[in-house]
Amino acid sequence: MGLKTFKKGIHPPTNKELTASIPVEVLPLPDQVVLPLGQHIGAPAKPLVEVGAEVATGQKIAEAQGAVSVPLHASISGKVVAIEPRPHVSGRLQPAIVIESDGADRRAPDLAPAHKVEELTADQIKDLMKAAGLVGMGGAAFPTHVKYCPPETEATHGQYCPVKPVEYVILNGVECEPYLTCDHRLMLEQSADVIRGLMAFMKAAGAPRGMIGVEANKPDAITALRKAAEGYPVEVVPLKVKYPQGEERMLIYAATRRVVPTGSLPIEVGVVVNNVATAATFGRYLREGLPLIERIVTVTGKGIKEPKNLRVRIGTLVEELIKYCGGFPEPPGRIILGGPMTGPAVYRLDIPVMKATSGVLVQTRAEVEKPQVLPCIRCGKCIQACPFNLLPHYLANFAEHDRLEDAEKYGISNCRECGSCVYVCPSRRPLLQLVKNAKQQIKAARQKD
Amino acid sequence: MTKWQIFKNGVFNENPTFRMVLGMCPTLAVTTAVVNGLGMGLATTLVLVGSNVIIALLRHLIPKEIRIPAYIVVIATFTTIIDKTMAATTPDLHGVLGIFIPLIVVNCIVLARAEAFASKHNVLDSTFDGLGMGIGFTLALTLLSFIREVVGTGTLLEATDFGFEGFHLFSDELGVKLLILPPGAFITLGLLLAGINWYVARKEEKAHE
Amino acid sequence: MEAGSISVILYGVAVLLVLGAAFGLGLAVASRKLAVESDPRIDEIEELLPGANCGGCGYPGCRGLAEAIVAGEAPVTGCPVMKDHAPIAAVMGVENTAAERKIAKVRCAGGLKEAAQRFIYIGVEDCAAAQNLGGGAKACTFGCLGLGSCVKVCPFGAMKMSENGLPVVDEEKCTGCGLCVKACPRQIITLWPVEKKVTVLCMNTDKGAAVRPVCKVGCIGCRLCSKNCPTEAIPVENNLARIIPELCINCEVCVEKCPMKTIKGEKKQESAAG
Amino acid sequence: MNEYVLIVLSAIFINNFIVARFLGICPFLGVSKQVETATGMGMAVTFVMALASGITYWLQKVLVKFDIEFLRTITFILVIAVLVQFVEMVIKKSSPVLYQALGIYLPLITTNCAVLGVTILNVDENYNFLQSVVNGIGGALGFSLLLILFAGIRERLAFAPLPKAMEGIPIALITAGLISMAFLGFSGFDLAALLGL
Amino acid sequence: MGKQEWRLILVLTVICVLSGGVLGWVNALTAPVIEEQRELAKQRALQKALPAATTFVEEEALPKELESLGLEGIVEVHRAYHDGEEKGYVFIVDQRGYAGPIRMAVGVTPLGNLSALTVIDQSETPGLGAKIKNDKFLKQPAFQEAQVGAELAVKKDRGEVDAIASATISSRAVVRGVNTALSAAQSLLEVETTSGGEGVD
Amino acid sequence: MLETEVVVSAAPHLRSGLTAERIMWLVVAALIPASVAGVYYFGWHALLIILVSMGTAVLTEALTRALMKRPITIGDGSAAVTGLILALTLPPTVPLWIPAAGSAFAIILGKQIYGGLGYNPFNPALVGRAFLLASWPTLMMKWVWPEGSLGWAADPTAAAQGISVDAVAGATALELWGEGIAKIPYLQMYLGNIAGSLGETSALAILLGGLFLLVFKIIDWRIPVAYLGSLALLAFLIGEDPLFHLLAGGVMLGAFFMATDYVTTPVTPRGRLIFGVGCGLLTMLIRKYGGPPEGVCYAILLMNIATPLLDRWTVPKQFGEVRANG
Repeated sequence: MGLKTFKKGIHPPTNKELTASIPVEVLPLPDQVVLPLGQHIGAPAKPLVEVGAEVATGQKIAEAQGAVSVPLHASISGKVVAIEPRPHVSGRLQPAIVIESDGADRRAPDLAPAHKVEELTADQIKDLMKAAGLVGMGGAAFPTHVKYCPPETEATHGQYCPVKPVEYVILNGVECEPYLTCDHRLMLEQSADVIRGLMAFMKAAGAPRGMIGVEANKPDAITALRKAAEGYPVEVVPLKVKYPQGEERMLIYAATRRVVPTGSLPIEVGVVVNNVATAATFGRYLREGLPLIERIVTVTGKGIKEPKNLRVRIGTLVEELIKYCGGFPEPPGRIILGGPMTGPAVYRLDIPVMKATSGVLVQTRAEVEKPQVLPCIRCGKCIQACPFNLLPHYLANFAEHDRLEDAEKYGISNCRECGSCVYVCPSRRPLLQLVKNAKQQIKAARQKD
Repeated sequence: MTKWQIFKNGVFNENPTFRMVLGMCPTLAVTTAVVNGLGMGLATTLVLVGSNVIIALLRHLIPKEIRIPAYIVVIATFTTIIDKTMAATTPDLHGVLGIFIPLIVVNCIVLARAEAFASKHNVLDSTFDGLGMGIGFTLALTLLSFIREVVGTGTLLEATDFGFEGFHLFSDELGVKLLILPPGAFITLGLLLAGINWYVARKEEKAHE
Repeated sequence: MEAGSISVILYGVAVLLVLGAAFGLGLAVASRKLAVESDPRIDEIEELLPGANCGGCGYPGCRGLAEAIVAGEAPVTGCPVMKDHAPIAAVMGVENTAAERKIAKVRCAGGLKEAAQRFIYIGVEDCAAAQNLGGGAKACTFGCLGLGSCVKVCPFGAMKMSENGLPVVDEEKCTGCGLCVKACPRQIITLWPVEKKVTVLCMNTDKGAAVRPVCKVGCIGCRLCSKNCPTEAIPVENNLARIIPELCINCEVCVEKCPMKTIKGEKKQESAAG
Repeated sequence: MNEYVLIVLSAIFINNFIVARFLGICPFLGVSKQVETATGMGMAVTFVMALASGITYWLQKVLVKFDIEFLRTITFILVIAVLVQFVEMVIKKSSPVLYQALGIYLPLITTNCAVLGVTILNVDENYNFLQSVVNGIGGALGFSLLLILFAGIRERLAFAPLPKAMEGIPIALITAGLISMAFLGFSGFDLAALLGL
Repeated sequence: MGKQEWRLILVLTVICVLSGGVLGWVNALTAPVIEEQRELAKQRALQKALPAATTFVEEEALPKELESLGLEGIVEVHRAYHDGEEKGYVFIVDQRGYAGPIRMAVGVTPLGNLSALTVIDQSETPGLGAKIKNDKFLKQPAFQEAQVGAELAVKKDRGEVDAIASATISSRAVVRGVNTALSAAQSLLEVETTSGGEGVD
Repeated sequence: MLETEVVVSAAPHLRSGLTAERIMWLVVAALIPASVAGVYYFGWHALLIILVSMGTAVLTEALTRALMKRPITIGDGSAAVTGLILALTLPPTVPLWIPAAGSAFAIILGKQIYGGLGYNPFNPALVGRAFLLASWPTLMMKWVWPEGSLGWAADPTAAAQGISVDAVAGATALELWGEGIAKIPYLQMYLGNIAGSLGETSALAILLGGLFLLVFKIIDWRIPVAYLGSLALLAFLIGEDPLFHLLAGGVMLGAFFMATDYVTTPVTPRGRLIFGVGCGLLTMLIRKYGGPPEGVCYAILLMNIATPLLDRWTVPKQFGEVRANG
């Protein structure tokens, strides 16, 4: 076959046919959006508006706070009705700005002007990334500009700025998560924006070459991107269909055969990876000045009447999406924000879509029968699955018995939480939950010291 | 503590084999037949009593630094006496028990009692302690060898060396021969200990309720 | 006796004489030249300690505590498990500061019957893990998660889960070591003086209106207990009643008055158990 | 040369101290909860057993010469006890690192019947000096091997939800029994043929 | 050295000396008895191996000689007489069994027939290998009919001897011992027939 | 808002369809050819042995769990597998109480005493077999040849070698080899038309099941390949016939069904290779120089002892652990 890929991994059923061929529909403007201040990794944004203020679409309503943070923009025009804790994906209440729509969708007058990549310097691009509120839209929500951190902050935040030349910017169009097709549709429908964004990223990084990794099960997207990339130093790399092909380090290995050393960032090996949606959003920002205020969300699963890909304003409540897709045909069993492998399950629908929310997956009750957890039978399937070559059953075992030192010795910190081990485990053990728990305890213990 | 309590303590509450898990080597090695277990137990009892008495006598004279060598010499003396006496009187049993007779000297029970009891108590108490511990040890060995001999070979008290054929309970073809092999020693003792743990735990629970 | 055997005896005596003298000499020299100091009190105290190595004292096992006590780093009452610290105090030559015996108290009465669930939790049977997943299934975000992490850490078998999904402390077995206190991610277990029988079994600081839908026995902050307490031992702060153990006289008036049955005394507990 | 290999292999696999001869069971059960400590104990035992085998060989010569073999038990154990105590003190004084790794196990060795056992076996087998030492080392290696393997299993058992009554010594004994059962596979093993003797 | 150290030495020395004395005395008492017991056991064994004889004379040089002929394990050779009449030989043979050496006494008549055999000492597993002591094994026809020149083997080795169930190693050791004794007898009897010329009737 | 409670659980929310229970029943399925061959060659008594062994195993499992007041686990199929494998290693002549005793011992001391599935250090079926072999050796070494299978021994060439039917009947191929008596045609051994344990004789039937497990990735190829490979190599090196040793005795069954038992063998790839090699070498050494005529059972049990340490020493290198690309 010869398709590039990484070692190990798993082959879950993709279930993408539910939505893959349906063009993206635009969700009608919601009456209200809830914009949590902490939508990204790092310090939450600081509100710039007060309750009662009138805001316009794309207006900056919260400022970045600290080095790892991004600003937040109003995704609709209207009035700020509350700044208070609201339900969040985490299950807890988190501070958010609530805007009630005036139905007009007025664009803010001070939106950035259109830019041509060729006319911008690397530093300007990095500033624009931050101004656009750009974060990794594949799920991690890591502030994009920090990946390319401007040189002037190098001294203060050196850990993000190794003085290494960047050789490749790789766009992650793998979308290895089952069910999700938002990136697939995006690559098809916005391929020009993707390439524009990628060119800007390459310039920001000073990288001579770009790559777009796409799983081979999206041939139409590959064709579209190749067509759009004609004349640019960009290679579209078809990759073998395998989970977690879209995991950053696995993608880098598949595309370049480079191994990112444990504990360091991809830039260490001269690579920066961004999601295609991030690139497309930035491409569009450069084109028409609209910051990150909307995204494509895949609403899918057996528990949804009419699965669709929707273009949604950030802050729209999940219940609106579900309503638009015809609601539940039967009482739902489990509701997952994102893909089934890494997305968190939620228990309420008044949670807003955030910058990194790629999907809403609804499983039926029949799909979530309570698994009968058996003791580990040491079959080694988790080892054969773990792309990081860890021993997941050991890690979970140590975690379960509070032997955190041993867990660290066996590389628990190297676990990227892809969930492959749990997928294959025939004893249905909650390996990843145990590992995550232990990682958190280790972190807490470190902070104490 | 009365003398009777000291004695009972050794036999039951602090039974060296079942409760304190000491002296495992002879326990496992010689319990293939009741006669052997009994012989070993009695030999050990004699050494225990003898060394306990002497050490209790000398307890104020022996300086702390040479305590261990001094105790060992005393124990070794009694061991050798028993060894020679058995060789002279019961040569066949002596032959079967073999190396484990001189090894009584390193049986943790003997040294442990010397250290923990005889060096702190008077001669009479120490005698009863030695007796209690010794009888406790003997009982444990006898029980273990009883199970191994009966289940393993279908005979009871077979001692051809003494010209005693024992009782044949069932055909030795049916005996669970594993029990008289080395693995059987470990497994039988393990199960016995587990049974006793279970019993004690249950008793405690009942007392608690 | 034959001459031969006498000579054998003499040889034997001679060999042992040489050995005994040589070893005695060697050990005598060695014990002086090679001696390494270690405080005998450490061993003495270690022997007195219970030897459960539960870590409740914060030191690595009983030996660790013994060393710390001798080094003066830990008080003679450092072991929370022992009821009588006098022997250790005697070794150290200090007077025993008699500490009041405390036991663990689970301050939540909202079991499966009383408290509402927000969702069905499937996953690791561990409270901290459940807490990380959507904040736990119990609708009350202050109450017991009911997965028994406290029961699992108890080294003395003094806790077990009731059928109603709440941990129950065996007052006899509990030593007040505090491991369960640390294990609870919602901090609802406190060490409580054993002779103070009345406690507020709730930690919910929400307003009464928010408490009622999630728990039938949650404190709604109505202050009836506070008003009726003869010794003013029950302040209500943050919508939550709290008993000050030093002031409580076990009169159980508050138990009578509490409209939610959140405050429990000894008599009530007995009737609830029966 | 092969003769010594035969002694060592035989002491490790066929007449293993633990599973076939029942010598050194107490430390086997006691110091086998972790592989690291088991390794330390194994090293300490190997050292002492080699030393004891050598010394008691000459001691036996003396005893035979004066026709006082009846003092074998007492002199052997005395030598071993004092030897162990000396080694412990010397290590403690000279190398704290070595003491931590090895020395702390030494007091346990005095009452390890494997040490006295091997010296008596050497005499019974009429081994010469080199054979005695080799037999001592072989026996100790067999002991250490089993100890370390056993510790490996017990480390795993630490995670097992054992029945309450089985915890601790009972399960250790039964596991040792099953190990011993596996070692029945070596019974009657013709090492001499394998080594071409 | 201080007073304390001297005390150490003194106490340990005194204890050792006392022990030495006591043990010497015990040894003096028991050694002859043990020797007697051993002799008695041997006599019994010899008697059992060759019931026809009453007196046994040990040939101390023979074991070495036989070993030079390649016969291993022969510890003692006894010439047996009854009323001065030669009744054959008893060989005391050691063979390695399952758990240790097995010492047996094998009697051979002047005609080269196996008279009887008995196990003197063994440490085989009780209930298993230790059954080689039993008459059921030792008195089986295969042994009783054995003759000089025969090479016995257990049934498992295509021979005629019924081995003790699941104790083949122990049984083989005994068979080896018998074979060794028979070969030894063969060479001894041959020597006699050729040199002495007495002949056998 | 939602009207009904939904499930919240940790990601991932997808599970493969392969459960432990299914694995166990697939192993049972893979053993069907060998079982059928056993019944075909040795008659209905063989079937009874299989049924008694499996039945006792399942029953014992249920009883011990009930006694310990723990959930009954017979549904996971592991007890049935243990019973079946044990039955296949027994001579087809044994009385029926033998499989019952062996299964009970295997389940209680081989497994439940350690807390049940997943925690036992030794392969329970082999624990059962070793127990039976040590306890009732005469019964456990009573062999018969399938009816009509001795035809080869009566043929002229064999007769010319002085092999009589009498000399052969009642011994396995390995025992005949040990005594240097006869060489049995490979085809006969391959088909299983020889004396031996009831499920061990037919290499063909076992290979069918083994390949099934390999194809469906139930077992790792490393262990059987390393096992059979090292056995054949050592046989060749010491001047024995490798093909004979692959076909004789219980090697095939051991390599595919016992040395691959998840619980008692290493989990790491390298550990599995070493485990397999160890089994192969020990099997051949015991066959050639050891007391017991067959070494498979002991070889695997001995390697079981080493499993925890093999796991410890063969922890694979993590992705990213090497400094990358210089």
